[in-house]
Amino acid sequence: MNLIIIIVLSLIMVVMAVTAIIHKKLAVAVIATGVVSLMASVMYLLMAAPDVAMTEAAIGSGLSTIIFFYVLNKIRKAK
Amino acid sequence: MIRNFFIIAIVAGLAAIFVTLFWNFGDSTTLTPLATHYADKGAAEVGAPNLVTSIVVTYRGFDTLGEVTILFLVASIVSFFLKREKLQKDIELKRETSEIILTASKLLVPIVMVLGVYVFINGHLTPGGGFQGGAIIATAFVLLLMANPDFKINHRIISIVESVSGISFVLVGVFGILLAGGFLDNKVLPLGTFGKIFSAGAIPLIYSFVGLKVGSELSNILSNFQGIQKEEM
Amino acid sequence: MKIKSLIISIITLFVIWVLLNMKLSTEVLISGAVVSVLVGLIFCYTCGIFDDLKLNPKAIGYWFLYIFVFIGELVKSNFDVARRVVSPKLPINPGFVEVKTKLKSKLGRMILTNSITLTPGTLTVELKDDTIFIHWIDVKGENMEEHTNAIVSKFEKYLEVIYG
Amino acid sequence: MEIIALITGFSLILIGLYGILSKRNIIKIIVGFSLFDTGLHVLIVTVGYIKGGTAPILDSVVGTTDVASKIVDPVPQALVLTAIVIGLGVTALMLAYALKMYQAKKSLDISDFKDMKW
Amino acid sequence: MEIIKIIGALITLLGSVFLLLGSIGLIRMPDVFTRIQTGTKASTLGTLLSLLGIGIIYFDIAGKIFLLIVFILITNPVSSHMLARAAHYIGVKKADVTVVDELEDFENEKLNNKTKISE
Amino acid sequence: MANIILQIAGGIMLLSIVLSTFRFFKAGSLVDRVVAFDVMTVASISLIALISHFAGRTIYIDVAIIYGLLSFLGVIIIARYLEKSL
Repeated sequence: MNLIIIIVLSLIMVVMAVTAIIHKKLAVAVIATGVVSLMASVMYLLMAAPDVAMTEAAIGSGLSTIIFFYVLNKIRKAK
Repeated sequence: MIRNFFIIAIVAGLAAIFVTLFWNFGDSTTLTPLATHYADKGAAEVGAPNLVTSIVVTYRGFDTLGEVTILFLVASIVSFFLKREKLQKDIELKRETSEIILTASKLLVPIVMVLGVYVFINGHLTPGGGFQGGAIIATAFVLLLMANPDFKINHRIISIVESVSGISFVLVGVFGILLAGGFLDNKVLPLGTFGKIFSAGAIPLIYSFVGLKVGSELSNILSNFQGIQKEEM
Repeated sequence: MKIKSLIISIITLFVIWVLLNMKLSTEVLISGAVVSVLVGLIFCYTCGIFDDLKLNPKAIGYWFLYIFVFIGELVKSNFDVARRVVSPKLPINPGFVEVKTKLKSKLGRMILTNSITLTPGTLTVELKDDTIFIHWIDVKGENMEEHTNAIVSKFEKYLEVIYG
Repeated sequence: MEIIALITGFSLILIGLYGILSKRNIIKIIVGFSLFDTGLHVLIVTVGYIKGGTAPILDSVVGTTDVASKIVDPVPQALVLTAIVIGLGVTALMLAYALKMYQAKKSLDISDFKDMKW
Repeated sequence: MEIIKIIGALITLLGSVFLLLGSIGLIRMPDVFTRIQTGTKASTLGTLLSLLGIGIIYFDIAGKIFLLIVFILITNPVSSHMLARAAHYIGVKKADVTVVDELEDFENEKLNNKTKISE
Repeated sequence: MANIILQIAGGIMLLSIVLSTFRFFKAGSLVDRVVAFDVMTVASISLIALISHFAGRTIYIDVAIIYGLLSFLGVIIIARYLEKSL
């Protein structure tokens, strides 16, 4: 079961990472990075590292996203 | 053209290194000697059930100190860069906040705070610790900012909390030199019963200081990024 | 009124702390008391969120009734939406409708709108004073009174007793 | 299971590196850096994994005797724990630089900043 | 003892079926608002049921599971409300089958009033 | 017996995560992607609970609590960004 979960998670992570690099819209790239962070957190839990999973959950969900979106908002306003 | 070629060459070179690393990768079935020592003696020496916590706080306490220092430097450089030069009066009409998120933030901010405190006080029993707790406390400020975009985080209080917790963290470390084995030794306080909240010596105290410091530094970074939204570009 | 709201929030935070720790030893209780009083004083001194909560026996009885009604509605409407999703013709008839509420307290309104949002088929889009705009997946009825009767009234009659 | 996590970490690092080198938008470069960071963390955690091991927290499941044969390596986890927080700090610093650069030249294209190029 | 475990597992299975229905609705529905309806709501009930099943199997963590359920019940509707509000404000395209939009009339009226005052 | 049923449930949860990934790529607007992100988050909370059962460590539920309380913030931030009032 763990094997199936980890295969699906890593497929989604790689596809989302490629999307984050090649997509033209910056907001989509940031959301895709958020999905990579989410899946990485579940993956750390499978690798028996709950401390790391908790850190990634607390930082990847709120703080990282809001800093990126503050910058995007500022750039959009100046245009 | 030549640029693309170089990029592909660099990425392919790194991929080749990775492939050789990958072929030599064997499944590890036993711990390294260092980790074996931590696993067997850690519970008796430090008294914390969470071995990751005992490594972060005691065995590698200097790493933690250095990291907190790096975070402090990052916070100061960000606030130096994003210093507000000219205050622009806010003329554009923002959309007023929904009443639901206002009420929900009033309800949720104390709960998130209690969760953060739980995470860093119970850092030696359950997964979690000062860094996670600090990140959760900063997230409570994100919630306040979402409910009221013009909310001002009080810089005085933040800097007082930050410096007091930083000084106390170093002081506990120095007490470790005077009273116990070395810098940041947790045996300045009695070890207590294994598995209780007030046990493992000074670990809950140290992690509380680390959590408050990390939380105030991250909130400081956030408030700088928020403050520049008003300024004219 | 400020004192009542503060005391209720401190008790709530204390209960949350005990539930998180999952044990009832003395040190958990002591640390919980300290933490909940501190956090409550700093962050909930002026918020006044529990001001309108009524604490008489009738209101507490209605709390339990409300929870049962809510769970029943949740399950019923979930099966309804599940039927719509799997049926091949996709029988939907969506629209934005306007309804009125009689509730005055803020927490009561938030619980009402959350209940409306959580029962699938209806989704709160905007809340202005006593007017709620709802996206409804299957619009029935013609005017505002019929919409209000169909969506709001089943929750409102319980919340009115609890929050006044 | 470790092998798949290892491949994921490697491919995230390669994708992030490709993004850093090939993209011209500064925000895209920072996104690539963030992906690189995540891949590196996955890699380090995977190196510390022991087959059939459980989390290094001693409670009623693990017990306090003969711990070393049951748990995974706690040292890489402790290192990654601090690295994630530092990663957020570095990202915030880079974004602050990016804002200042945008303020100076009104452009996010990296090839517009040639003043110090030799 | 085994019976309780099987009951919990069945409840979890029911929850996962609701999650699946939610994501099928996410794919099949025609516009953003109906997707928010079927997607986030059905998946909320699905998560609640799966957590309930796990809480029945491991009774010693029932307190934490209860807290988690309460948190999800508070936070999830707030986020879908904010998303729907933003989507309506920026004028996301609505499905052709939408029968009535009283909110749009309301917003237009408010906009007219505002311009009148400013003139 | 109970274990087999839970494994089937885990498979169905993974399927729903994969389906919402499809919606992420075949999206008409940014809001569609955010809805898909929301469904993925909610599904992974229950996946975390299942993983804690398979690993036999109930202590992993703490991670699920952090997720359940904090993950909605990402959606709210994007919503505020969309309505231009960040």
